[in-house]
Amino acid sequence: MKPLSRRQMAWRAAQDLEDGAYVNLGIGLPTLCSDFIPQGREIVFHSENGILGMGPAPRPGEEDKDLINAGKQLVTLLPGGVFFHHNDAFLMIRGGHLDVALLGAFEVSEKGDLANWTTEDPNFPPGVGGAMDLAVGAREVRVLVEHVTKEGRPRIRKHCSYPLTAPHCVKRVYTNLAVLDVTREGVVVREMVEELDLEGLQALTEAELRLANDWRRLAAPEV
Amino acid sequence: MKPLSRRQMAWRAAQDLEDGAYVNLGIGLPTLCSDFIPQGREIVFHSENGILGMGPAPRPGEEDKDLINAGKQLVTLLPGGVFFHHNDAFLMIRGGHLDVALLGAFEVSEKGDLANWTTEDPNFPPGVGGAMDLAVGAREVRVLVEHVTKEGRPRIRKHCSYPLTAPHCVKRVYTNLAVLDVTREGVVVREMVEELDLEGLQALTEAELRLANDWRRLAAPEV
Amino acid sequence: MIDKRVRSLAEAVSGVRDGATVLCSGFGAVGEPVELLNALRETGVRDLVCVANNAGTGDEGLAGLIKDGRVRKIICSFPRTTDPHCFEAAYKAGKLELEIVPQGTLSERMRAAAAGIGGFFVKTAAGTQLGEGKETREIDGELYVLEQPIKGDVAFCRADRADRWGNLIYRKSARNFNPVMAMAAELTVVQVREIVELGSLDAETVVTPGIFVDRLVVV
Amino acid sequence: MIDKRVRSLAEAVSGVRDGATVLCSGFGAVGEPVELLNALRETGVRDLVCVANNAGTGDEGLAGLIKDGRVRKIICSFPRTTDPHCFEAAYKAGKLELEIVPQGTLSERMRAAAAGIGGFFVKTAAGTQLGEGKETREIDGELYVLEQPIKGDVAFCRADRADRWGNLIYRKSARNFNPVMAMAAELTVVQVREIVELGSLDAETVVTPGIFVDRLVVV
Repeated sequence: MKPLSRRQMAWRAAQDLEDGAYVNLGIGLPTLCSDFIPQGREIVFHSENGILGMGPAPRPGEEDKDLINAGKQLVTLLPGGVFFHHNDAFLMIRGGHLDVALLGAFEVSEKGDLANWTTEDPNFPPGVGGAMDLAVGAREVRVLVEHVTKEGRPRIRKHCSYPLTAPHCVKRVYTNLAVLDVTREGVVVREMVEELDLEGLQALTEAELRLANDWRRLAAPEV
Repeated sequence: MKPLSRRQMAWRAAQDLEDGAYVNLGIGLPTLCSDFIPQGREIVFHSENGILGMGPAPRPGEEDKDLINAGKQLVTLLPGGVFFHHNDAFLMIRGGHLDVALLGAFEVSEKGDLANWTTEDPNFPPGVGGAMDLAVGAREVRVLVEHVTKEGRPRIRKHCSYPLTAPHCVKRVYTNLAVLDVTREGVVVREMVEELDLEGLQALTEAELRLANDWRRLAAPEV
Repeated sequence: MIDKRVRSLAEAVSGVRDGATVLCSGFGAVGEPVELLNALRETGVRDLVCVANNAGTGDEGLAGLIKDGRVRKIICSFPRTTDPHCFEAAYKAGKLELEIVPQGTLSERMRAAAAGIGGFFVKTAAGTQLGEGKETREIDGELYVLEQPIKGDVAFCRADRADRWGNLIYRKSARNFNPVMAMAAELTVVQVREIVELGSLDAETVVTPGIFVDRLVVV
Repeated sequence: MIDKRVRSLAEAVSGVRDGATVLCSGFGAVGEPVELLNALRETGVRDLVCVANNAGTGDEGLAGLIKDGRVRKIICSFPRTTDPHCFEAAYKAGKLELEIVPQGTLSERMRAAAAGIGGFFVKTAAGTQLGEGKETREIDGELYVLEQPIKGDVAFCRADRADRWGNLIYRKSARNFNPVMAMAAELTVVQVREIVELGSLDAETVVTPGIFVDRLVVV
């Protein structure tokens, strides 16, 4: 069995972003997705700090310190991109105007509950940023996350053990091992990497899994 | 006794607009005030349809059909004037950002209740416009109105007989006979026209009047 | 590729169902998408609930829809604007339901729908006839009423310039209700004077970002 | 004559009382009015409640106020931004109260104060720890929480260009919280790169109308 690399995970999630979609990429791994948009698709990336039509990182010498993304990395603006203030940025999020929010997570439950804002580590002050707004506001919330923690603890659980970001919001989860849909009938496996079977995936997952009739192998090019 | 003309009434109300004030002038008589701002004062006029820094009517040949005031008359924009959308226009009104709203009225009560939006005439469909927003939102609400109706009915009353625009909002009333303040102790006469005494004014007023110790004669130049 | 341009007014107004809630922008005739509303009239759609500041001027646009009996109810702040004869005739004949909403509340209720706000408390209309029947609450010693969002099935708007992504720029006081209505409907259709090359509108000065816009037609 | 320009940073920050609620704009360091906040630190004011997206970066601006123990409480969405050592030290030492508010709710609560809204219902934080203790309501089958306005005694903002009336234009993503904070305080103080002749800013493209601004200082 060969898990996807982080860049391959981002590649896989990027394939599902449709032409013309308005998308917010969460800080960290999701941000990588913008590198892997299939040719010919126009995706409009939204940033909480007041940008639609965000482009890639600037080339050396073209950096502008007033042009950053929500992760505070320098970015660029595409033709057609626009600036607005924070309140309008969150009106877009909370009012259901974004097609997709692709977020990181600590845990996802079988009901689609999302926990991605605090581990309640007393040494680590909490911070929520725009996570709760994105989780309740985007038309579709997808999660991009490694299937288990570094310690091997499953992230897809019956119930989240960490405080929730929002209940019942996640529709799809991309991991380094599988693509999973959260449905009314529970968590459905759509794709699994080569040499992994349902039993093997279930052993790494706390939530009960069902295999889709039309499930496929999860594969990604070297990226 | 010589009542003020409508233009003189507007002149009198205009004298109380302070340098630097943000002011909304209601449709009709209050709109005239902008013609009588004392020299040297900069007043920023606000219009509900998204203008700050509204100027006078355009000169012939300089009309722009996209530049109108709340009364749908053609206007101009002063240097420093700006455009914004309706929602921001009413945020300014409702959020307490306007210094003064100078409004017309059907009736004002001795408690400062304002009735200026409907007479409930069944032949005349009602319309409120921005009146209720201005009445609750401006820091100070002043009224500019003839002292009695054409039929001789007092407009300054113990209680309004028409439906309220807002309770307890009017601070000052300019009429063609007097300048009156609505205070916790009732309606106080600040100014009266020549040859009118308290008794004479009281006869034209339903609310009980008190004469301010420092009351003066209300006079206006020919304008 | 994102291209929100459609080829005709007929295409622009297609798909509006009978009984739809229609946000009709403009302040009187200024900023009113007259040609879109004329085209809507030609579709034969009926029983509309129209949300607008006024109830139409002259015989075209919203006034024309009212004249033809297509509007079941109008939600507005001030029905009688310049030349309101279509409204007055329908209203007097008892053929048009009228709901008066204070202008700021009208605008804010649409913004609430646009912003995912389920309700909000305001002082406007508290203690008046227009506040009757609404939930009230005393906040810091003042009376507030709870207002509900108004969401459109469709919004018809008018702008000056646009690009194919639907970014919009308005002209002077013709901006008025256009930005808030454009945000507050399932489907937003905009008539514009001109569509310019993508990237030629200044990113700092776009008023309505294209995310709120579904269809553009040049008139 | 309206002239909101003041001659010095000291004059710009004068009059802020101990215990004041201070809206500090910026998203991390971008759009942060660093020089104003440095000048505020020099006034010796203390027990501040600061509202900001983050809890300061480096040793200047908001971070400097925290470092000097001038901030009693910070209300923010995400305290740790780039180089948050001043915040971390104060927080770990138990010298700084922290209230976490979702970023959109933080922004909307300030807008509510600016717009005369006494409270509003949103889905954000419903059913989570951050929604605990808040009034909830089911609206159309979904759970909402009631949020309260946040009003500043003073707001410190940063813009690119201004005129003497206080009209403001920003630069790229440095706009962020500046427009909403500028509207939401009793006193709004803005540092700008440049003040231009009245009438030379385009009336269509001013982002913050001068009505919201009290003092301007060029930095």
